[in-house]
Amino acid sequence: MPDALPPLAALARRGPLDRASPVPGVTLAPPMRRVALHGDMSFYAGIPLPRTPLRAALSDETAILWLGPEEWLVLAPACDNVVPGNGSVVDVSHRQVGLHIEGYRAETLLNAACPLDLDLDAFPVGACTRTVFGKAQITLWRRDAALFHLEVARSFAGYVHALLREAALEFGAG
Amino acid sequence: MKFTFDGRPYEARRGDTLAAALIRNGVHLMGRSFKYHRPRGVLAAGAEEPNALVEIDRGGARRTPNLRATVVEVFDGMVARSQNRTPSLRFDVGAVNDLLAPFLPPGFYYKTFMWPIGAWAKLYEPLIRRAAGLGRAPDLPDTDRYTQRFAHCDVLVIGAGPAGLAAAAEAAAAGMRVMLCDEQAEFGGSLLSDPAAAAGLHETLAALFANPRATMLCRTTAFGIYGDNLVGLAERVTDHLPDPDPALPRERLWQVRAKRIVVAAGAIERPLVFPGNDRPGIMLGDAARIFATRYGANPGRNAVVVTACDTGADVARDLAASGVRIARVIDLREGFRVTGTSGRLRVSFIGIERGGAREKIPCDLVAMCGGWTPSIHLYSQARGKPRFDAALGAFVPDTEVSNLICVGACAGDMPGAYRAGIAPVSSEGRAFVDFQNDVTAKDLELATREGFRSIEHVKRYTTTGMATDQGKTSNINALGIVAGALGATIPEIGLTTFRTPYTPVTFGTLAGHSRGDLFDPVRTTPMHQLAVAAGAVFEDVGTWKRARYFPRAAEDMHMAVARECRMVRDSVGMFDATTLGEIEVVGADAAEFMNRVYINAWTRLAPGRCRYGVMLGENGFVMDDGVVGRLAPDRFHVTTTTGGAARVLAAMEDYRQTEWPELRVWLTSVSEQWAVIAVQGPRAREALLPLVDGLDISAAVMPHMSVVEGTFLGIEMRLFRVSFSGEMGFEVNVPADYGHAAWEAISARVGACQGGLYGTEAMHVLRAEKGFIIVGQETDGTATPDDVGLAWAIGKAKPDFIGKRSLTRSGMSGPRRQLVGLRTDDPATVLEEGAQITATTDDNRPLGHVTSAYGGATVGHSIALAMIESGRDRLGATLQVRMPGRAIAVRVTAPVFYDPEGARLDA
Amino acid sequence: MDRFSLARLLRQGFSGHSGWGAQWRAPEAPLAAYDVVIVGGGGHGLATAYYLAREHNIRRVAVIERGWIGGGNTGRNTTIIRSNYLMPESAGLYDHSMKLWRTLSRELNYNVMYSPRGVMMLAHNVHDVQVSMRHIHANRLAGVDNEWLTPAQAKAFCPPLNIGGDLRYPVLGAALQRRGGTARHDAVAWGFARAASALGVDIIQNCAVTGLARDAAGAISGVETTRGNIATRKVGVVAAGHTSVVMGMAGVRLPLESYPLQALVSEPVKPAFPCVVMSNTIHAYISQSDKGEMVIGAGTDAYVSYSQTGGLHIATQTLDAICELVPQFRRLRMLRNWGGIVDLSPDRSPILSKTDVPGLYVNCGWGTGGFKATPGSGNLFAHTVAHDEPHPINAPFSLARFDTGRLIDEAAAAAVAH
Amino acid sequence: MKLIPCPICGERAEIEFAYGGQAGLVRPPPTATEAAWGAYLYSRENPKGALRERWRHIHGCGRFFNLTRDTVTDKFIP
Ligand SMILES: Cc1cc2nc3c(=O)[nH]c(=O)nc-3n(C[C@H](O)[C@H](O)[C@H](O)COP(=O)(O)OP(=O)(O)OC[C@H]3O[C@@H](n4cnc5c(N)ncnc54)[C@H](O)[C@@H]3O)c2cc1C
Ligand SMILES: NC(=O)c1ccc[n+]([C@@H]2O[C@H](COP(=O)([O-])OP(=O)(O)OC[C@H]3O[C@@H](n4cnc5c(N)ncnc54)[C@H](O)[C@@H]3O)[C@@H](O)[C@H]2O)c1
Ligand SMILES: Cc1cc2nc3c(=O)[nH]c(=O)nc-3n(C[C@H](O)[C@H](O)[C@H](O)COP(=O)(O)O)c2cc1C
Ligand SMILES: [Zn+2]
Repeated sequence: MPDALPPLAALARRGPLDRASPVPGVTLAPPMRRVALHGDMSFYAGIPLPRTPLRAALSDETAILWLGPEEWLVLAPACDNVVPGNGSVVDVSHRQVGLHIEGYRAETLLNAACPLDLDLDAFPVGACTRTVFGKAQITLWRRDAALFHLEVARSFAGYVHALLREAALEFGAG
Repeated sequence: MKFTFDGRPYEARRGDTLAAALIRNGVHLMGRSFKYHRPRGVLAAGAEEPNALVEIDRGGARRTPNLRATVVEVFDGMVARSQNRTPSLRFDVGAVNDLLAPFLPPGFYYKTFMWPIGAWAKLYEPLIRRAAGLGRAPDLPDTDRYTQRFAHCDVLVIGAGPAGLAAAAEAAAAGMRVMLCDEQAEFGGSLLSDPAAAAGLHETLAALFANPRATMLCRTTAFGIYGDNLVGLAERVTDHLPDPDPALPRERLWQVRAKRIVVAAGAIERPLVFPGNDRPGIMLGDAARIFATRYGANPGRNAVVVTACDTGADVARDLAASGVRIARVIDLREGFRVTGTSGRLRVSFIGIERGGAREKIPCDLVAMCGGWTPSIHLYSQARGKPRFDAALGAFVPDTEVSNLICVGACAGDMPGAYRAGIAPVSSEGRAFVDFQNDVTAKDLELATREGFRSIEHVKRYTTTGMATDQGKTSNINALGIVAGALGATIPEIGLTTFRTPYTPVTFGTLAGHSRGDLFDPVRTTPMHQLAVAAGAVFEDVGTWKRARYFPRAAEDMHMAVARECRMVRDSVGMFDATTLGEIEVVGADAAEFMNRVYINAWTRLAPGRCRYGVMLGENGFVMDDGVVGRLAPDRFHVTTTTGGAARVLAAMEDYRQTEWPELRVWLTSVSEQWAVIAVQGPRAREALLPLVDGLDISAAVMPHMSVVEGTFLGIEMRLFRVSFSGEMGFEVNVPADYGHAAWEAISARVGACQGGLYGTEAMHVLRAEKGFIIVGQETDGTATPDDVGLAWAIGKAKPDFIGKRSLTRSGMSGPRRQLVGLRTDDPATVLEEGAQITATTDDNRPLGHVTSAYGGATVGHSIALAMIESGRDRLGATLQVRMPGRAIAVRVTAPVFYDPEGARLDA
Repeated sequence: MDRFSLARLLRQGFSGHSGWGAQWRAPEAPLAAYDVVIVGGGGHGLATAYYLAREHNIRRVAVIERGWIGGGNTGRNTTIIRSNYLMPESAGLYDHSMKLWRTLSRELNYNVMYSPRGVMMLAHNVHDVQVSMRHIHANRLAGVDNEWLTPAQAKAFCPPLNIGGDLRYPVLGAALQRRGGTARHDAVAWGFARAASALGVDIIQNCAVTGLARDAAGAISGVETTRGNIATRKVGVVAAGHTSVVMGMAGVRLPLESYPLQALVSEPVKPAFPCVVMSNTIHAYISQSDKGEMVIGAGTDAYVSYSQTGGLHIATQTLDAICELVPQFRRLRMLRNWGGIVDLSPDRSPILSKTDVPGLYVNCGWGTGGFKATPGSGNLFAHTVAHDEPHPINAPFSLARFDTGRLIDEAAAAAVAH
Repeated sequence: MKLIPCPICGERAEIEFAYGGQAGLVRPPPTATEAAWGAYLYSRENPKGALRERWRHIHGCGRFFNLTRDTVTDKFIP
């Protein structure tokens, strides 16, 4: 047997956007624990699941996004473990990439390819939903009046990022 | 500002349209008509212009044909050219068509050019094509950018004339989210040619611009109203700038969802139909007024105003105030008739007649005031049904359209002066109705005589209203003439359909951002960069990029693939299988759900074991396949094909929600969660062993078709013992962010075992040697499991599964195409995929086709798979693969060419 | 029928075109009875009537058209003509039509502007190449022309085409059918109408069929229309997107769904695109008409509809693809965008068939691709109606196939539209 | 592009949805006759007028739901 190899965790994780050049107003969310929940559940890790459609619940560092009836997405610190529960609990931490879209042009930037009405009245702070951005499906959560958290499947991340870059060009990006 | 037109330099004022600038410079000849190449000047001052179409050349790829001189804004240094003329606008050889006009009536091409057969396409058609066509298409890939944006508002106001401005101001004052768009460069509409209105206009606009809830878009055409109050706007962002910032798009598409739409699009003036009404210098009254008052460009020195309503007097007054001499105002309501005009490149006389008295009046400008047609285009697109207003001589909005109102002139709301009815037509001589397409009143009458009585037929036979202006100035006159010819009323004849776009919209604008890699997402795996570094040649599979092979110096694909195959058979190869779809099926009823979805039986599959699953459509044909691992009694890890991933998940979810809602089972796509690295070959275990943190992966503990959860250098891992190559093999699943590192770690180990990377092409060869099918290659949506030799996979005891009933339909019996192998006499002959197979060389009935064919890297001869009618009954028979000019004899074999007992899988 | 010719055109030119008469007779109302009533005055219906009169000598025929002839999909399509279908049944059907196109102008004495400028179907990935090659081999064996072009050959055949590296999906080659091309849609309807009318067929426009009458035995006995009842023992329904509605009048439910399909044209320009190019993978269909417009086919909307319009997103997706393939056309402009209603069958193959109702025949399911079949379809359907039995070429295109499962699944086999 | 009223999320753009065809088809048991099975596979209502149909908010809450739509006006009928 060869010598013990270094544990992989010590090696760098590589996300699909690690080498993408920055877009003003768009930053990469840090790695996190993502858990897909399905089924008739009330709590995850002791946190009550939001029952109002299209709303996220925030508890300390953990956000739980209502995605559909009996369906939630947990966004928690990367170090958190997956907690089993009723229904289906699946770790999808690496399935997606998070982007923060921030600033007074955030809505305009998103509306370059997202058909949602992002006016504060129509999509208030705390609102979350799956929707589309160009040809990609995304999950959008408004964390603040001028801060959106966008989740996208990792193989679509490059596309979404490039499209944001293209849309941001006229605001002085590039 | 300086610009050139057909190479000659001119000066323009800020705010000029090209038409205004040319007129101020005394240029009235601006274009040639479509069919007869007749000399033409402007007819109108806005987007409805049919005649003055020009090409603007901004250098390189940025050349645009067919732009309206009345809309193009001049910038310093602009290069404009006329079109549809050879060699010049003044002397156009195409004008010979005008001499031939008597022989070119509507539809002349339907009546001749039929002899000899084939001559149409070779001889006549090219001639006709060259003569037609207006401008020259751009010939270099466009270098400009285009963007798009979705927007929402409470009120979208289309048109910023007095009516639109009032509506916008009111809505803004009420605190609503307002958008106001106007296709012109400035807001104001008809107010812009009314100096008295300037102050009030300024004030209204200032308030709107100051309102943060108001979005003001000039140079923005509302081109279409679509379902549920979606309005398409095309904004021209930089075409008017001499030197645009490259970061700015040329144009922007807005898709606006408005709670309410206010259409305030105004009205369009109608020309009068009289002989010779098309010469340069003959234009709409309002256009003449706009050039004179708004642009300070008098369109003539000596004008005759011909009118059918009271606005003629206003036009005469305003022209006179601008210094134009008014030779005469001829009010058609007083019994006058225009008998003709003269002047080759500009009008010089107009002839009139009343009560037999004829007169020729010298002039260089004829202003036509034929009444006004409300712009009901958008209202009609929104499915409003207009009604005919005889006093106006036009259609006006009638039925209600939910959440849409028309206001101002486009609603027919015009003072009495504008009311004209439809003016009488003199159809003697050549009186033009559709100016661009050269349709005359006589042409329309002829069409009705030839039996084209529906207005839609008349339109298509004569092409009236089909030009780039879509008949904005001509349709209503055409309607009047056809009604007259048929002795019917205008409402009986009816309108042709108003379609999008209101004015033409650039393809680039509609395509928006979409270009190159933004046309469709380019999906890559976490190991993509490593494949690039290893020199991979990629192929597109769906939206994914997959490494096809890894050529070394001087290797072509064939050599590289042969080497990669041998490597897998002899030692070990690694392959990126990340793109396969993966679904976690979880819940107490997971096994039951799987039983219903797949043809296989799942109940007895033990946790830790895998099975090859086949999924059908309800039509009984193979839809997808993949290995399924049971992780726990209530948890399956399902894999699908790369291309089928989304489709399979959607189909499963459909059944789960709508067919079997009682089942406690849920589906989670984990395709992107896992990086999947296949390690295949006799030394696969040896390569992996040091990496799996002491996991026992011996054959005894981890036999073929098993799965365990463990760690890979400390990282969570799902390890499958599966093989698509025919060799002992594993598939390492690690969380995607670790794919890159895991690949490097495995790569080092594989290298140490004399192995290396292989791509999809080698994967295809290896599996074909084993007779494994690829869904979409062996199957094509018409193959049952039995056809491709998978009947064994059907869970015989199961009462039902998707597609089961279809397998016993009567049409499924009889001789079916079945999967077999083919061998050629010459082991080096590789058959062609898709080639057809017959029984003998003189029988052309196809028995089937070659689905896969390869050199057969390890079996020592070429191999092929084929779907052949009753193929399994033909084992050993000789058939013919039919190639151009020859046939290749092949022997039908079993589809498995390598290790038929499967001994190597169990190693 | 007055013959059309150059000489006559010249003569009329000198006399102010006063001598042209109606191109087809337009009876104000139908007669009380006909031997055959054709429901639907599109190209297929008119062709059926023409061949009934011409080849089967059945001249007491009425074509009943709800609106104006040729106003359905015949007047709305992108006019692509080709016959390089995969299944032998389909290739046989479409090639039958292709042969008729060649001489159709002469036969009808109406220039339908059949222009065999070549139809090129692009392959963008390995799977496309495999599918194309399978078509090419199958067609060659069946005697239908279809050839493979390398990317460079494709570019040479159609110089404006972008085949290169900046394309999201580069062109890996193309299948070319040289006999494929286009024809003038309107002329096809009018030419058949004129020729049929001359043989005695009555073409009744602005007359909608509102009911199908059956006798005690259940057989067809007549049709009810907005212009009164007509007695007849044979009805051929050729109503494209409205077939389900008409057949529903006889209680026959068909495996059809009607979807809006869009097309659009650009402003006309001088000749810039020499052939027809189709890409099924990225959904783009383009050719240039004789007048100069680029004629572009878009996709269907997602849902069943009779609205003859469609969503903006469908048109934009199509133009995305066109701008990829021909990036210089980004600066061209869309002039008009419209929709038709296409009748999609489950296997995307047509139905030319008798029905369970004696005397009731149906010709439908042409979906997105029946213009090319107009002469052949009329010819075979006329045979079917006249003989109460399908012609061998259209025998496989029966209604029964949906019960037995013996489909002619072009769609599944190749995912090819138009 | 239509607005589709998702019963859960409200009106959303058509591009977020997948169409599911005629609603209310009952999947016959495997013992169904050939004609009944053929009808289930292929026979569709295709009315010019009210159609009960399925939609899935695939890029939203994920749910299937049924609506009635007038296929001539494309308006949903409550
Ligand atoms: C946008 C578009 C693009 C297309 N592109 C192509 C292409 O490139 N190549 C190709 O080969 N095919 C193409 N097609 C398909 C092709 O247009 C059709 O398959 C073909 O034209 C059908 O002809 P038809 O005569 O059967 O139908 P239609 O021309 O639609 O005729 C049916 C007629 O029946 C009438 N009717 C309906 N109900 C009644 C009633 N109750 N009473 C009386 N009359 C009635 C209708 O008014 C209509 O005139 C395209 C279709 C569309 C919409
Ligand atoms: N020129 C006319 O329209 C006209 C005709 C008759 C009477 N009037 C008088 O003017 C007043 C009416 O003014 P109004 O506001 O109804 O018309 P208007 O002509 O003043 O304004 C209409 C505006 O709509 C714009 N427009 C038209 N279609 C558009 C589209 N699709 N997208 C974007 N912009 C578009 C035009 O550029 C124009 O600026 C009344 O007092 C009436 O008596 C005007
Ligand atoms: C091949 C073809 C070419 C066409 N070219 C033109 C054109 O040059 N100008 C135009 O206005 N319409 C053109 N049309 C579209 C018709 O005007 C019309 O939109 C179509 O027949 C559908 O009818 P509708 O819009 O009246 O519903 C063309 C249609 C076809 C099928
Ligand atoms: Zn929803």
